[in-house]
Amino acid sequence: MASTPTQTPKDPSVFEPRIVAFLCKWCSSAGSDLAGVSRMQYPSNAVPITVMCSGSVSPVYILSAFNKGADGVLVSGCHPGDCHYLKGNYFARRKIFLVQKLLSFIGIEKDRFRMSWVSAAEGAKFAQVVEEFVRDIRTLGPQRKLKAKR
Amino acid sequence: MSSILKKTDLGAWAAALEAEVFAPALADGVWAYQPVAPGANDGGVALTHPNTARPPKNFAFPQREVLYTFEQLKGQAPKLTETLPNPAPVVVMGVRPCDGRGAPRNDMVFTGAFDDPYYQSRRAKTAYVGLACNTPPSPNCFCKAVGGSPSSKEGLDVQLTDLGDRYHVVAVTPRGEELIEAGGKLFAEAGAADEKESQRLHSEAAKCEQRTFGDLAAAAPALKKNFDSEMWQSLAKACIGCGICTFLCPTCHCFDISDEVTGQSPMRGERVRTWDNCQFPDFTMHSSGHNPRETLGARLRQRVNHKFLYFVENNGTQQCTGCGRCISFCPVGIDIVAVLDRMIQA
Amino acid sequence: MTENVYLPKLARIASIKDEVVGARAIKTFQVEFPDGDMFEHECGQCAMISVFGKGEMMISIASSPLVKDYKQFSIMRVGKVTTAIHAMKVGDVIGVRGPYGNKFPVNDWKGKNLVFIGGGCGLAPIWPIIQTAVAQRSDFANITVFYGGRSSRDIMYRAELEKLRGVADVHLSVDQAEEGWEGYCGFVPANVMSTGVAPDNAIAITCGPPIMIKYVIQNLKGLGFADEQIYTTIENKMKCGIGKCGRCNVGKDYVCVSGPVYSWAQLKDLPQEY
Amino acid sequence: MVDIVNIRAHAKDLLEKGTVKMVLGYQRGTAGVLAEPAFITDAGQADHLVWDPTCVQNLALYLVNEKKAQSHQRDPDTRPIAIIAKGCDSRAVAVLLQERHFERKDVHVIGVSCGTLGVVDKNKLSKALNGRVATKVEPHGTDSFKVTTAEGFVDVAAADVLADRCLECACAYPAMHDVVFGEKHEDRGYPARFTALGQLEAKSEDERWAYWEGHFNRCLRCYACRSVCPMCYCPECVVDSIELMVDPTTSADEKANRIKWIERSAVASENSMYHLVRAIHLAGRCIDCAECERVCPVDIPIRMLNNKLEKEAKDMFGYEPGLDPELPSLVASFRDDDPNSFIR
Amino acid sequence: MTARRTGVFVCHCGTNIAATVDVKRVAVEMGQEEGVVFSKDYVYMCSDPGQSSVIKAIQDNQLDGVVISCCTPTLHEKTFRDVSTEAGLNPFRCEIANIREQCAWVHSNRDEATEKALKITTSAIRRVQNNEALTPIGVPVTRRAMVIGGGIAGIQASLDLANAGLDVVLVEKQPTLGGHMLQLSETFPTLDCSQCILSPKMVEVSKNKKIKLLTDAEVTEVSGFVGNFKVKVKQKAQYVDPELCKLCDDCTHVCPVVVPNEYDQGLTGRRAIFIPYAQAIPASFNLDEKSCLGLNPVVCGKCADVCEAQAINYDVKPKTYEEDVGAIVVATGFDLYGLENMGEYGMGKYEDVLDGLAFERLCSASGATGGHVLRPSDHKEPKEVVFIQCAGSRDPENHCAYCSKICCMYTAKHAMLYKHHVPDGQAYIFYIDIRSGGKGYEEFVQRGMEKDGTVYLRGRVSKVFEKDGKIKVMGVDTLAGRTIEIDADMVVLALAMQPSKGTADVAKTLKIGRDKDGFLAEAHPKLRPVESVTAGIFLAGAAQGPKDIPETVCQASAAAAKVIQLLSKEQLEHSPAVANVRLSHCTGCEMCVDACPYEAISLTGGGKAYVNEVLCEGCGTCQATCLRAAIDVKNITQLQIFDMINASIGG
Ligand SMILES: Cc1cc2nc3c(=O)[nH]c(=O)nc-3n(C[C@H](O)[C@H](O)[C@H](O)COP(=O)(O)OP(=O)(O)OC[C@H]3O[C@@H](n4cnc5c(N)ncnc54)[C@H](O)[C@@H]3O)c2cc1C
Ligand SMILES: Cc1cc2nc3c(=O)[nH]c(=O)nc-3n(C[C@H](O)[C@H](O)[C@H](O)COP(=O)(O)OP(=O)(O)OC[C@H]3O[C@@H](n4cnc5c(N)ncnc54)[C@H](O)[C@@H]3O)c2cc1C
Ligand code: SF4
Ligand code: SF4
Ligand code: SF4
Ligand code: SF4
Ligand code: SF4
Ligand code: SF4
Repeated sequence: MASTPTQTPKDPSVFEPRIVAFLCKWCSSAGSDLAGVSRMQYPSNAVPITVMCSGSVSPVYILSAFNKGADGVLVSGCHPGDCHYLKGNYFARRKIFLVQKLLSFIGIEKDRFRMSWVSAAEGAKFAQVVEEFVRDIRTLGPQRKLKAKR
Repeated sequence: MSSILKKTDLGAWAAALEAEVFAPALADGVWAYQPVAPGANDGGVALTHPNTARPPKNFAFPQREVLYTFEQLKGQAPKLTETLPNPAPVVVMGVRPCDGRGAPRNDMVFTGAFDDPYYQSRRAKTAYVGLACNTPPSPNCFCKAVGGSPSSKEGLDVQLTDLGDRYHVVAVTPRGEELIEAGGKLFAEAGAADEKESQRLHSEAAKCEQRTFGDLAAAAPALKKNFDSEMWQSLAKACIGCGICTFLCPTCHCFDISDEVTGQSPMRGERVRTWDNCQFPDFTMHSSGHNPRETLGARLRQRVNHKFLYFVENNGTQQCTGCGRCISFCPVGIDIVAVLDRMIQA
Repeated sequence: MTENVYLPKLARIASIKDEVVGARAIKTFQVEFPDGDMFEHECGQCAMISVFGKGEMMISIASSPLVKDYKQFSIMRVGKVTTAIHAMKVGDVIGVRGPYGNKFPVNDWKGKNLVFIGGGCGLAPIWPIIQTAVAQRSDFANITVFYGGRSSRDIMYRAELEKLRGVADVHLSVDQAEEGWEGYCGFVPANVMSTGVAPDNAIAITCGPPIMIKYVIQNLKGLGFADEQIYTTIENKMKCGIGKCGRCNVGKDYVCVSGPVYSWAQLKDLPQEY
Repeated sequence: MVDIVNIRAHAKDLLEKGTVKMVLGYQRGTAGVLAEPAFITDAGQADHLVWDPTCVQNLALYLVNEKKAQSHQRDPDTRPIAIIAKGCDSRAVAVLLQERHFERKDVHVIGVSCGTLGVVDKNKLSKALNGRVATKVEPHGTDSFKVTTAEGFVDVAAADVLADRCLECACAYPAMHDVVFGEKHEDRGYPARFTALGQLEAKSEDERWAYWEGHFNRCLRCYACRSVCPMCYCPECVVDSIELMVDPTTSADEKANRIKWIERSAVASENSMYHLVRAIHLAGRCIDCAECERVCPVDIPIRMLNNKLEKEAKDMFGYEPGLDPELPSLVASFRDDDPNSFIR
Repeated sequence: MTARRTGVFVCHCGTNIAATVDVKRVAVEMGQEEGVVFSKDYVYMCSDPGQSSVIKAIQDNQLDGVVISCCTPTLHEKTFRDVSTEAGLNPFRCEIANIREQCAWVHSNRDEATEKALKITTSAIRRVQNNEALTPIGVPVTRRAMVIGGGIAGIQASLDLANAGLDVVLVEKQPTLGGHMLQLSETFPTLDCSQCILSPKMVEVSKNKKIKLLTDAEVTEVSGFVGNFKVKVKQKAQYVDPELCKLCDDCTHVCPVVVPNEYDQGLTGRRAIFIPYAQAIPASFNLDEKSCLGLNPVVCGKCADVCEAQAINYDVKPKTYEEDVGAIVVATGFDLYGLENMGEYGMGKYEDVLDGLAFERLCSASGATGGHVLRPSDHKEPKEVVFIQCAGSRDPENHCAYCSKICCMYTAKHAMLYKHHVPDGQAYIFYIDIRSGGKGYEEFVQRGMEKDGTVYLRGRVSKVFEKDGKIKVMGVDTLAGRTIEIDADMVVLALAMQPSKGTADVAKTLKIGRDKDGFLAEAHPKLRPVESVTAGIFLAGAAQGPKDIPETVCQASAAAAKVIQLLSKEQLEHSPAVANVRLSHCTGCEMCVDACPYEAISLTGGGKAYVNEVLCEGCGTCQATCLRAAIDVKNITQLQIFDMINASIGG
């Protein structure tokens, strides 16, 4: 059950990463809804953007999110074979693999960019993915490499 | 009066200057003006460079200049904050004569009916210590053809001439004198022999073989005459419209002004001025899609005419100093000397 | 240090009027300068208008220099900044710097017949002269205005033009025949031709789409106008407005400084880069 | 050995018969030792053509430009264009065919084999000559060049002055051609493909960032790397989103709604964005002609970015660009067994 | 022009949202956003007064876009889009910001949750401000249906459809209708004879004028879209003309070829010319071209010689039919998990280790042994038979992870049937659990234990091997905690059910999805269990997952009802949120064409991409593939995503 909301002000010394999470509508967004219905608790750092399919996530979105100051970017879609659109996630997998390799090649920490498969049934997995991602990024600290310096 | 500076004392001089000092250094395979670390000793600065890839124009005219910032809360008037630069003094060492001549030409652009406060506040703090060319640093040098010379002092504050183990140093401007003064004992008075040697090198260099396109005075009329010539299209046929030629030119000054939004709530951002380029297709394109300089030929013509016709008409001198960068770096070998040659002959 | 030429003054939009609606919408904005620190301008001059966060654009000042409490701009929605300003409301604040460019030598035209020939958005740059001439009606001889739009819905300053009929000879036209339209049907240059204007003691001022200007000039020449009697304005893309950014030049001339006003005598010798 | 005389004769023949409207090739230039592009439309000019190790450019770019120009012409000459293509260049033509930029019949590929050599790197050459200026470079045997300078002839080992890409080239013999000059050499005896890349990959994350940050910082955003690339033919590049509009019919809304993925300021963040987007957009399309790297006035090792993705595509997806114009593109295809383990 | 008058409505959802998110602050701060002219919070936005207040606000403020910040769009997107329509606002100008499931319910720190709610809502505002007003695309309908698979599922669906007055094309791969049900002897839980209840239905199909039956046929190509499919069906050469065949059986007597009879699970042989079952529909002999010697070059020709009806013609060619249909029911059924996979139980190695279907054939009166249960190896009556349940099921490590659902029941049935055939025999059943949910099912199992003395042993079989003419079964009884050894005469494996062979191809041809086990995937496991992910294609029977006959029939009728519902409309509505090409940017590279999962894109003569809006499902794969930003899905364009990214990062 939902725990009673806390009012504790944020501890400014704790680094709160800013994460953009692209969730496909049919699996991962539905999975996150399930996490909600099950009142699973996870950190609030990842702001979801629901897209139709993980296959619609253009590499440019990911790069742009980093450019605009995201500390981490998550792309989550249906498991292979489960794509609502049959194979959108296979295209996504290929593209995202390349983006990940590229980012890591220029020296962006690998853990800042993650892809996961979360089905509509995997509320707990969604919560866990976010939890772990936020934890990993907390240890990495703010992303300054690609962020526009202003 | 002139003086002598031992080459090994160059670093010490740099350190003695109350300014940020830059000198050409090879970094990642590219000759570029790099900050001279404070306290750099003899090894730190050595003026052994060919001409740098980028000219020193950015010291007064950086590629990006924030003109002001703005911020606007919803329902309120925007607030503007002027961001005039107030830089520390800068001394740029090792400026080649052609690049030296770039400075006064840029001054002409950024002063006049409308003074440009950004340029001027940087320019006022920038001093150029030039290095005369004993031999042409590039096979595409043509300073002589455009009224310069390997030992031109135009635009410089101090001129150095390489005498082997030492430099012959001449103050060109009062600021130059100050700089030499700041070096104090590092400078010795030049003897007659040194002065003579320096002169000999200058006149030797003046005889060097360089590229040329014939009579400079013929260029402007030829360009005027050939404005509608078919030749422009064929000369520009290989051009890829990249703009290297103008970005690297010491005198090209075209820029763009645009807004870069840095935050949404409240809306805030910067109005920035950035280098722009007459070779880019969007440079002159109107909103309607109409483009007065639509073709590569028209854009090549603009570049050449700007330097050898319009600038002459407006300012009485060419806007090219013969550094040869646009030739050496053009990916496809478009060659302003050859272009002028063709135009003059046509 | 002199005043920073890049820094605009802030101005408040005092009124907005829809001139033309649809795909090529035109709106007229009257703007006030809060601390009364408005600049003076001359007929034909322009100003750089900023919508912060979007950018700057050069716009003709469409009010007469005699008007001292606001400046007027008529702006067609064509791109980024124009779209942004079209979305603004009365009370919103924009930036204005200027005035830029040369001017129509209106003082030299005292006592002459003035023929204005405009099309589309091209009424804006010549409107200040019309307003000035009307305000100082006795200084000028006949005033004739030709103006046309694609259709009657594209005619800007409609009400003002109607009002003008008392003091000037107004010939409105639409490109294509249209129900209820009593004026001329056809293009502006043809209207000029069919109505006919005498070149004697006259100055013709034309502004509009490039193609219209071309034919108007051709026709005016046909009617016997000398090159010196024909004036127009040219518009090239501009970023600085002060002759530095390097893109608006036509030959050696930076239009933002030496233009936008040209007599045909001057213009015909310049390269065709506009 | 490729004898230019044969190429000239072939070009002349094509032009005389009118089977092609133009021969894209190389000619001597005035700007330096590198050959410059030649656009030969007249059989009489075929003798201007040269072929030597200074013919560095990938002329496929001009096929693209010609096609673009044609689309604006009312009554275009639709005869094919002949192009002199090295191995790498011919792969560029193949990618352009794959992307339906033009059809096979629109181009007549005059393949030239680089044999055991390749083209020179201008910077390496000037280094090897120690300040002397080359005026001519000719092949000399199978592993060196004869370089002419004002001071006389110098023999330079090919390995010292060949362009990086040539040192690792796996396609020195043009796979796709209508005619081909020169022979095929299986073993060229240079380092394996991606050797240089491997050295960079071996560095630590922080070292790699330091490396790239330094390079990206320096970028002028002149876009020469893009302008020279035959694959960068998009009507509007992400970096143009600042202002360029592509078409007089573009509506006000479209212009007003242009996405500013990248700001105009040439600062590290925006420059990185530019280079990363470009690299991703060239994944599976870049054929490693290395033109982008060659033209960069500030020597940014752009090729490495493309190389990285090329290698990943090859290793992980078995994909090599420019070999089969009929295959769907790298990112427009997938295999069920593409790597999955990187996903959580 | 972009939307400029946006309204924001923040829901408390009682305390569901309000307890964690400061909804008042969200409403106030959103009121400050660019373009937002109205913003309020309310305790239950979806309640009647809540909805009315949205309508009123839209009308009073001439809102041209609204964002409802509430629960997941799955719940109330439709509600609020209807509300918008009612208020005169295009429904596509309404977006939901999910601040309940994705925010309030999963966070507990009020400040953090509020911050996130602000970002989620801003993101939705930015999106809605660039949403186009769209109208659904109307598509005309072909009032005809196709059913693929002629098992009981396909038969039932076809009959339901035909009886509703629709024309039906029924495509069956085998020479006869009936599917696996025709192989069964008696069926649980009533033990009525399978063929007796199936045959009348098969006959009904053959008699129904509305049904066009194509046996020996397979679907090779499907194009088009819901309401308007074009299907190519390829039928094998019909060497025996069913119209002429008199079922005299003269031909089989002269045929020199004998091959195992797959319809008897290989327990018997058949000729190259044969009839699968006596009840086959179409009622005709068949020539199996793989084993016939008479085809090309003619070396045999015996059967044609004896056929008095002259029904046999070796020269006929396969036929291709092109059928226009508005909807498709896929009922391609199941196959048993391959014998070859069950080596550990001696399957395929020992003749007397059988699968369930073979056992059905042994029990069936029309089967291999004329209804006597005999060992295949020596035709002796087996006295001790071991049945092993979950053979291949529920074993994620080695075999199938899922439960095949019906094996508990049919094994109980088998034990029972066995006892009826061999009253002095003993049946043992190894099981993990007994799953007997269903009307009368548990009673059925109990009856087997009590009346027929079936011995249930809970545990896994560890080893099966032949020794001295017996099959030794070693196992553990986990309840008693002892090892068990049985010298059996016969072992019957309740093999897992898996999608029939070729399901993958069918799914590919039809562009419908499969689940992780290869069964055809339903659009929603609970709410849309008979729809595939592709509009207009429905699922029935064991092809969608293991099920027994009653369930199969249920689903078949349900699928038929869906089709009837679909085809009862004059026009279909297709979502207008489809891909849209910016012609100025498209270079015709065809990358989107290759990537589109629905083959919705083609290239026009002018070399530009063209989207068939009716085929496009709006997935956006093309959008992410096109390098030139030339293709965008409406209302989730790159510009909108860009704005949403910015909003999500904040600042
Ligand atoms: C002297 C002069 C007077 C003008 N007077 C008027 C007027 O009274 N009313 C009116 O509606 N328009 C006028 N224009 C045109 C107006 O400047 C452009 O329509 C406007 O800049 C388009 O801006 P945008 O951001 O909407 O278009 P975009 O296509 O988004 O343009 C981007 C940027 O390009 C520049 N630009 C593009 N086209 C032009 C152009 N033709 N001229 C100058 N800069 C351009 C601007 O800096 C603009 O911000 C005038 C132009 C000039 C040169
Ligand atoms: C041993 C055993 C005993 C059983 N006993 C019982 C019982 O007692 N009671 C009970 O309720 N259930 C029982 N069942 C379950 C029952 O058999 C199924 O529920 C039922 O057969 C499912 O019917 P169906 O039409 O979905 O599939 P199927 O019977 O498999 O029919 C599918 C049909 O589709 C055809 N087909 C396949 N692919 C194609 C294609 N590509 N194109 C055209 N046609 C194609 C096949 O040839 C077949 O005719 C038993 C199952 C087994 C294995
Ligand atoms: S002339 Fe050369 S450097 Fe200049 S734009 Fe053209 S190709 Fe680039
Ligand atoms: S035009 Fe070329 S040669 Fe002249 S100054 Fe500029 S870069 Fe140097
Ligand atoms: S060529 Fe070099 S400097 Fe120019 S944009 Fe490319 S990387 Fe940057
Ligand atoms: S990216 Fe560089 S190497 Fe690759 S094809 Fe383009 S120019 Fe050649
Ligand atoms: S991928 Fe883009 S450019 Fe290529 S055909 Fe499709 S829409 Fe056109
Ligand atoms: S959005 Fe694109 S890829 Fe997806 S179905 Fe539509 S056209 Fe095909």
